Parts: sequence; C-alpha cells; structure tokens
Amino acid sequence: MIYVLLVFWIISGILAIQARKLIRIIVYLAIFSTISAVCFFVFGAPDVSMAEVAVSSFSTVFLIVCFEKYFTLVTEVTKDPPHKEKLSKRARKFILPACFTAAIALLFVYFLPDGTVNTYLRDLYLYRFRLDVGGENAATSIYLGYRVYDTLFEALMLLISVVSVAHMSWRAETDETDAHFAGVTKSDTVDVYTIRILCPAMLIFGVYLILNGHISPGGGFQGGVAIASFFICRYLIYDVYDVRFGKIMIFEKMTFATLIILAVLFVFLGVYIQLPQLRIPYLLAMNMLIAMKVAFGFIIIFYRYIAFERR
Amino acid sequence: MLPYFVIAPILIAIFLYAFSSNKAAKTIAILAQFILTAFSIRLFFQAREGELITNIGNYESIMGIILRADTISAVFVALTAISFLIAALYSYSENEGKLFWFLIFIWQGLLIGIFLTRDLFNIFVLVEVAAVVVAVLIMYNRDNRSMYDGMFYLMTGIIAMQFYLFGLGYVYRLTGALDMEVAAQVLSEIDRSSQILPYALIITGIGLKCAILPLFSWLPKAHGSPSAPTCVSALLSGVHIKSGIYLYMRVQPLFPAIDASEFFLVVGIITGITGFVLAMSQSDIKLLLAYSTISQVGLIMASLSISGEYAQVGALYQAFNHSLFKASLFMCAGILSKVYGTRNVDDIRGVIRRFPVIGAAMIMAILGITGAPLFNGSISKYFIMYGTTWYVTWLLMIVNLGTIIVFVRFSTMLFGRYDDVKEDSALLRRMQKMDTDVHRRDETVAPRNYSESVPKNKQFVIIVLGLVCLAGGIFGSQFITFLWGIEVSVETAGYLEKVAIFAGSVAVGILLYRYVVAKNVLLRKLRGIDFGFRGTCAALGGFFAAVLIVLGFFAK
Amino acid sequence: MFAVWILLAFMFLYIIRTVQGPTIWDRLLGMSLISVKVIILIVAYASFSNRGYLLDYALIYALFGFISLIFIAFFILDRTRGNK
Amino acid sequence: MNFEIVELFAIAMFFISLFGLITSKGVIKGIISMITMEIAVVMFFLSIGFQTGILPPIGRDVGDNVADPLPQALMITAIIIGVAVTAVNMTMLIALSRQFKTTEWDILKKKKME
Amino acid sequence: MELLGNIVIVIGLVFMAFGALGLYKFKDFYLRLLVLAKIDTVGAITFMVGIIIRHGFSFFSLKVLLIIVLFLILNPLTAHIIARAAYLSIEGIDEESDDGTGGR
Repeated sequence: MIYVLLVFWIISGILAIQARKLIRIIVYLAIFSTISAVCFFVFGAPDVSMAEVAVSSFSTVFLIVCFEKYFTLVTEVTKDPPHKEKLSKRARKFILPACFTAAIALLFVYFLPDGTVNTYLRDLYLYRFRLDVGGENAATSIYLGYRVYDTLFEALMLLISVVSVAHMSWRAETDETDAHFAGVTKSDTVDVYTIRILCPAMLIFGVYLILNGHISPGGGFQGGVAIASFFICRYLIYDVYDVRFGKIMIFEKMTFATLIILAVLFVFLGVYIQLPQLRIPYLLAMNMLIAMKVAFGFIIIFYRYIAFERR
Repeated sequence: MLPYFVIAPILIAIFLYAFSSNKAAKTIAILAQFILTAFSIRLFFQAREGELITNIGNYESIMGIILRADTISAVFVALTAISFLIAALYSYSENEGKLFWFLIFIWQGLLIGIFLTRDLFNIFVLVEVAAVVVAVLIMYNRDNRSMYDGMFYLMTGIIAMQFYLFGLGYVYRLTGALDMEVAAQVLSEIDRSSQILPYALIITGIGLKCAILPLFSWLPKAHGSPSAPTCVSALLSGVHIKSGIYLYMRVQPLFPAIDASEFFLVVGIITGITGFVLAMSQSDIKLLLAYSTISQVGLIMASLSISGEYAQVGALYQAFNHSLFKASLFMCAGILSKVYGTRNVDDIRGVIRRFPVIGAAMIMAILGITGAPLFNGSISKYFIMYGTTWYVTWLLMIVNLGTIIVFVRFSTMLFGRYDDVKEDSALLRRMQKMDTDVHRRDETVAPRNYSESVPKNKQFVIIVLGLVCLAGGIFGSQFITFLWGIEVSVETAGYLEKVAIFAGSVAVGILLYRYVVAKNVLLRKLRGIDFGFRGTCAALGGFFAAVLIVLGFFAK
Repeated sequence: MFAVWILLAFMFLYIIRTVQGPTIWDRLLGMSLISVKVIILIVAYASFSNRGYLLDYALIYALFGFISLIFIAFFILDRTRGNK
Repeated sequence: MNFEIVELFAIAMFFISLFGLITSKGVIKGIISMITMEIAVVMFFLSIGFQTGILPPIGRDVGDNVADPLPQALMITAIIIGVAVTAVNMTMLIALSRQFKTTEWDILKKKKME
Repeated sequence: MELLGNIVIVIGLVFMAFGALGLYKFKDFYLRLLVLAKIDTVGAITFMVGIIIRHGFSFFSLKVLLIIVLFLILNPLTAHIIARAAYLSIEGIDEESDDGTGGR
C-alpha cells in the first residue's frame, strides 16, 4: 500500500515541478502535500502528518495571494520558444541536466550505506519519556522536553520570518477596506452562511488540538494554525481589515519571550526534577504559547500579504 | 551556563524591539554588547582551564542537547562578541532603526549557538535561521541589487542545508545519535563504505557555507552587496564565514575512517587562486574585498588539511586574524565609498593625504593581510608553512603573491592626488545617477567637508583594529599560546627567510601589477564571471559527485 | 484491507482526471475528490488499527483541505473577473 | 546491498527536485523545487526504521512495532522552518517582481547591475 | 455485526466506483461536479456508516459521526463554491484561462 502511495507521490511531485501555469502548480503542489501527508501517516508519524497538512494549506494560501500580486507586477516574460527546436538546443536545455542529475543519483545509490538501523536512542526515548517529561505522545515530549532548545529556535525562525515579511513588504499608510481580493460578494449566499457556521468549529477544534497535544497527535503548532485559519475564514467572509500590525507584532515578540523564559525556568534550570507534578501543566502552557505565537505569526503574514502592494 | 550565551542576546533583541525607541536602542545595544563581551571573555578564561559541558535539562545520556566550550569554540565565541562590539561601535553614528539592532543581536546569538553546540540537528536549525537573518540584513535597504543578492544567498543556503539534513539522516540511522562525539565513537566501529555517503552529503552542505571553489557564487553577492550596511558586510566576512570553517573543522573528526585532507588541500588551493584572480579583476571596493575573502578561505581550508606540525594552529590563527583585518578593511571601504561617493577603486585617490587616520589603519590592515613581517598575517602564514612539503609551500606562496597583487591594487587608493576637479565630476556623476544610486536612502549628497567629519567612533574603531593587527604580529607566538594553549615559538632564521620571501614577492607583485595586471583586458572580462542560480545548484550536485568519486574510488 | 486497495485505485483515476482535465475547474474537482478519498483512507486505517486519536487527523484534514480549496476557487474567480 | 525501498523513493524525489532547480528558468520554479526537496528529506527521515503496520509512538499499549519518535520531533521543526522560509521567499519574490518587473534568473542577472 | 458492516462498506465503495466511472463518462463539467456533490458524499457517508456498524457504539463511532456531519456540510459546500466560481468566471468553463507562465 505504501509503495502505491509513494508512486503517486513521485508522480505528483514531477507534475508540480514541470507544470507551467501557476494555478496548476498550486493544485499539483496541494495534491503532492496531501499524498506526502498520508505517507507520513502510514509511517506512523501523525504529528508530522498533521503539521504537513497545516503547512500545505497555509502555503497554498500564501502562494495564491502571492501569485495574484505577481500577475499584476511581472511584465517582462521571455516567451517560450516554439516547440520545434533543434535537437542540440533541446539537449542542452533538458537532456544534459537530466543525465547529470541521474548520474549523481546513481552514484548516490551506489554508495548507499548499510541499512541497519541503530535503535539505541529510540529505545531510550520510548523507555524514558513518560518518566522524564510526562504526557503520552513521545514526539511531543521530545519536542517540548528533551529538545526544547531546538524548538525555541524554530519559534525564533517563525518570528524572524514574520519580521522579514513585515520589513520586505510595504503598504500604503492608510488602507481602507476594499473587497478586491476576496471575490465573495457580501450578499447572504450559502457559502458565506456555512463558513460562518464553520468558523467557530475551527476555533474549537484548534483549542482541542492544543489542549490534547500531549496525549494525542497535534499540539501547539497545529492548533495555532487552526486558529489562524479561523482568522483567514473571517477575512473571507467579512473582508475586514482591522488588524493592528504594530500591537500584534509586539505581542508576538512578548509571547516568544515568555516561551523562552518558561523553557529556561522549567527545563534548563531543572525545575522539572524537583516538581514532577508541574510537568503536564508545563506541556500545556508550552503548547498554548507556541499556538499563540504561531497564530499571531500566520495572521500577520497573511494580512501583510493581502495588504502588500496595495496602494 | 552555556545556553545563556545564546539566549541572552535573543532576549535583549526582543527587549529592544518591543520597548525601546530608535534612539535609545543604540545606547542600550552598545551597553549590552560590552556586557556580552565581558562575559564571553570570562567564558574563554574558564574554557582554558578545562572543557565546559552543559547538558541542557540534565537529561540522561545523549537524550537532550549538549553544548560544549573547549578552547577552539571559546575563542570563536570571544571573537564573535568582540567583532559585534566593534561593529556596534562602528555603526553608532549611523541612524539605523531598532529593527537593525534586533536582527544584529539575534544574529549574534545564533552565531554563538553554532560555535557552542555539539548537536548536529541543532546546527541545522541555527544555520537556517542565521541564513534568513543574514538575508534580511543584506536586503536591509531594499534596493534592486541587494534584493537579488539576498534572494540568491537565501535560496542557495537553504538548498545546501537540505543536503546537510539528508546526510544527518544517514548519520542518525547509522549511529542512533545526534551528538557529535557519541556519533563519532559509534562511527569508528562502522566500516568505511557506509560512511562515504553521509560524509559527502554533509560536506557539500558545509562546503557551500565555506564558499569553496565551485560553490562560492553567493559570497561576493552577499558580502559585496553595495547597499548592505557596512558593518553587516564586515561581520559577514569577519565572523559569519568562520562559522562555515568551524563546522568544517568539527565535521572532520565525526568520520574517523575518512581522510579527505588531500582533496581539500587541492580544493582549497584552487579556491585561493581563483579567488585572487577574480579579485584582481574587480573594480568595486567591496567586491574586491569579497573575492579576497574567497581567496583567504581557500588558504584557511588548505592549511587545515596540511599535515604539518603547526598547520592547524596556523590556520586557526589565520582565521582569527582574517576576521580582524577583513573587518577593518570593510569598514574603511564603507567610509571611503561614502566620502568619495564612489566605490570604484580607480576613482579613489589620496586617502593618506586627506584622512591620515583612516590611511594609517588601512595600511596596517593591508600589511596584516599580505603577511608583512611584524604583522599578524606573517605569524599565521609562518606556522602554516612550517614543515610542509616544498610544493605545498610554493602553492601557498603563489596564493600569497596573488593576495599581494590584489592589495597593491587596493593600496593605490592610498596615494596620489584627489583634486577637486575630479571630485566635482565624480559628484556630478553621482548626482546624475541619483535615481539608481544605492545610497539614496541614507544620504542625499555627501557634503564637501565630510572629509573632516568622519565620525570619531569610526576612526577609533578602525585604528584599534589596525593596532591589534600590529600587536598580533609582534606578540604572535605568545598570543597563540594564550588563545589555544599550544606552545609554539618562532625561529628567527625561518622567520627571516619568510621576511625575505615576502620582500621578494612584494617586488614581484608590484612589478606584475604594473606591467601585467593593471591594464589587462582579459582580467576585465573575468569580472563578469558568475555561476548564477542554476549554475550554483548544478555545482552543488557536481561537488557532491566529485567528493563521492574521489573518496569512493581513489582514496583508500 | 481490500477496501484500501480500491480506494487507492480510485485515487489513481482521480489523479489522471486532474492531470488531463481540460479546465482548471476539473483539476480542482479532482483535488477535492482526492482529499475526500484521503480522509476515508484515514478513517479506514484508524478503524483497522483501532486507534481513536487517528480520527482527529481526518477532521483536521477535512478542515484544512477545505480552506485551501475555497481559497483557490475564490482566487481563480477573482482573477478571471479582473481580466475583463 | 542492504537498504529500504522507501528510501529510494525519497532519494528519487530529492534528485528530481535538484533537476527542477538546475533547469529552473525563474524564481518560482526554484521555490517550488525547494518545497518538494524539503518534503523529500522529511520523507527520508520518517522512513528510518519503517516496517509495515508500524504504529505511532502514542499511548501505552504500543507494543514492539513503534515508530521512532525522534525523527518525528526533528521533522516537525524542519517543516516549520520550511514554511517560514517559503513565506520569506514569497515576499522576496513579490519584491523582486515589483522592482525588476521580471523574475527570470537570466534577466535578473543582467538587470541587477543597473 | 461485522458482516453487516462489511456489506455497507462495500455498498459505499460501489457508490464511489460509480462516481469514478461518471468522472470519465460525463462530457460536461457540471455533470462531473455531480460526482463530488452527490455520489461521493453518499459513498463516503455509507462507508463511514459501515465503519460505525463494525465498531458498535463507542467513542470511536462518535468521532466518525462527527466526521460524517462535517462531510455533510463541507462536501456540498465545496461543490457549490466550485460550481459558482466556474459559472461566474468570465472565460467560462470551456477553456482554461491563461495564467501566464511568466518566469517560472
């Protein structure tokens, strides 16, 4: 079963890379992410799979918003040459790189190392994680306990990306509400009504994911993305524009600082050894902070993209 | 205690961003830099007495992330802190916003993190974040060219780190560990054929970060991007490139069965030669310095692979020195390009007459980088060449000769007359170019009397750097002993021989520059050489294949 | 387990439709059908392995897939209108 | 030779992405290929120690056939880094297309000197 | 109980098979949309009802029921949005709009 899925995966990947029209790229990329998420699922990694789904949905949104701006901006495009080309030219363009990469891939496969897996660390983690960190989800307890130092930098990465998106994009000083992007008319159509019903469901689901992060798949990141998607839906329906970037950005930074301080207090200073009863609250708090941070970050990025190039 | 060296700058950065105004940010930043420098020097003294190890969270075995500070990493940490302090002092007189300081502090934290960590995946995360931070800093002024440069830097860097991550996966599968030392122990019991592929993957990723031969295209773009703030360029060439070299040094002992030193000796020397040839052909000051960095990186890589007695120490000292004089040179270049309103080497003349302080600092830095006697470059080059085979010595001397030619070209700026007529025409040209000029953000037209008003803090910083170059030369061997705890001594006879060689090569260099290089059309054509994005991706694949072939089929 | 193979076969058919679909709307249709199949696949998998928490995944998938789909639809609609 | 078949798929996808990067005419294809490359690496990591019918490392009654939790924790990090980088890249893409009116590598290279 | 569940699952699969057939048989886009809107929804729901029957009354079944409810909302909604967008777009459904291939 997994092999069939992997073949699909490769096919959709090739499609995504070779596609010429931007909308096809988006569709193929979405399918690619979907199938890879299912593969991760079959590999026994529901957390990663969920993160991948969340990420794929958001990168689809980013890609769409960006490509929309891109269309209006790019004027110079070299036309694709006509199909009848000389073989030598086509060879230079396509066959040569293909042979090159194929040769490297063959070399790669020739030197493949021994396939036996050293399970030392795996067994150690599976044996110890309930004792050391608590919770039922081993991946989460590594993510928030043993390797929380990495997680801090990963949150920092999101923060930097938010800062850089805000720095690189620019917008008019006074932007009023305009319904340019979201093609939804404000009439009471079926879809607007239904999405309105779904929005709270999304919020509730996000909160559920956050609170259950340590015992079932999910966690801060996934829940945060769900909450951020609530705001995207809100944008789609109401087309509101009332986001105060400055305040949210400072608030996001503060969330991150709290995250660091909490991790330092609890893990770095070794409080978790003396106070084992605080372990589950710690996991919950971390998940919540990460979710807040991720949600703020994605909201800022999304609204920046929408506002980008608006004059 | 070690993680706080990484976390403190990040917290300071957030504090600056969230609470301070643009004006107060500068003062707070410099204060914080002083404190950080003090602490990292203290860390250095502690590390001299014995390796410091922090197991984050005190988890059992290697379940957590382990940080360590031995003498090598402690020296690099101290170097990072000092360089950032210097850069902060330098840009005190410029009105960068608080976002700039925010990014600078985060960058510092990440670099210190790279130098301290022992965990392979942690390195991946830190390098990725650092790549984004640097890309944003390069594009800080948001003009056309730096956009392209930043994009190029970011994308190639991320692709290279995917190679690294792939190799990391193999290491994890083979050893069941992410910690470097434990992984090295386990790998020493695994046969060599399994180690080749992970090694090649990891070294491809790190090779791009070091800018060795086929993978250097990003470096002149990133380091020489004209509108990037000067202190960012200085820090990139000064400290950031050292993180790549540091990782290279750390990855070698990870695979005990693999000895790639000959391959990297060749690659390093070719990189050195290519670097100076391309540097000679440039006319932009910043680009010239950036290509010279490539040449120096090649020299350091080659000397790390030499099996000589003191070659390793020499390479370390060279890396240390390089960050001093290259930072100084970049800062001088920043001042000069601002004062003269041009970045063309041929248009700038008479620096000594107009700005004696800057001129003196530049002379000291140039003497340092070319390896003149009594300056720090000579000591490190002496130890690199100590006891090597003759052909390596000759090749290294060729690289040094190339460096001398490059800096003869550079030092033409010092002499000559810069008359007012020329200045007027230059100003006029600049004003015509205003629309596309890169400096449009931070200045309108340079005031004529700017020459007398180079800010005091900048003068102070570069003169201090120049004096450190001199001091590093005079007390060379004591300095090495102090930094890395290795007893070395300079033999007078050998050193005098080197002095003679230096004098000879300076003569040859000046002659060559006069009659061959100065008006060479061929070199002008080389200026445009650029792999482009696709070329760099293909070069990544090609380098990877080359490492595989050399290690798999030729070396035993 | 037999059902899973049939579902996979359906997915293959849908992918072909997505690739050859004459209009962009056919592609979107194929995409949404694939995501429905994926959800059913996950429910089946959870049922076989008898693990309730895996169903959360199906829920989140349904929601996120829906969001990206409606976004694409609105986007294309908007573009084709704007070109007028 | 002893290897897992799943691994080969990940390697194939990795090199297909590399091919896409080498032949990319403009920035967009580069970004898309980068995304696929990242997912290929993630796929490789998760395939470490794969057996059919493997179970996620959640809950108490997991038995012997459990997936390795460490690559999962690492890969969540890698995926988030990937999406952050994609967001930055997309911003740069728009900024580039605004300033240069094109995003093809060749034209960009010529134009950047102006 | 298990047998009954299996039979219902197979019925669901048959529905979906009809859908897949229809996807190729129908020549008009709106007819093809029918597959998503009706046949597939019915197929999916039948499938999940089969799974509920197999499992009996438990927490698991409750969650599956939640998914069914979600399906009942989402699937027709998606179909509706696609149909509406396709109908409203200027180029119509006959030809693919030129997205511009610019500078991939």
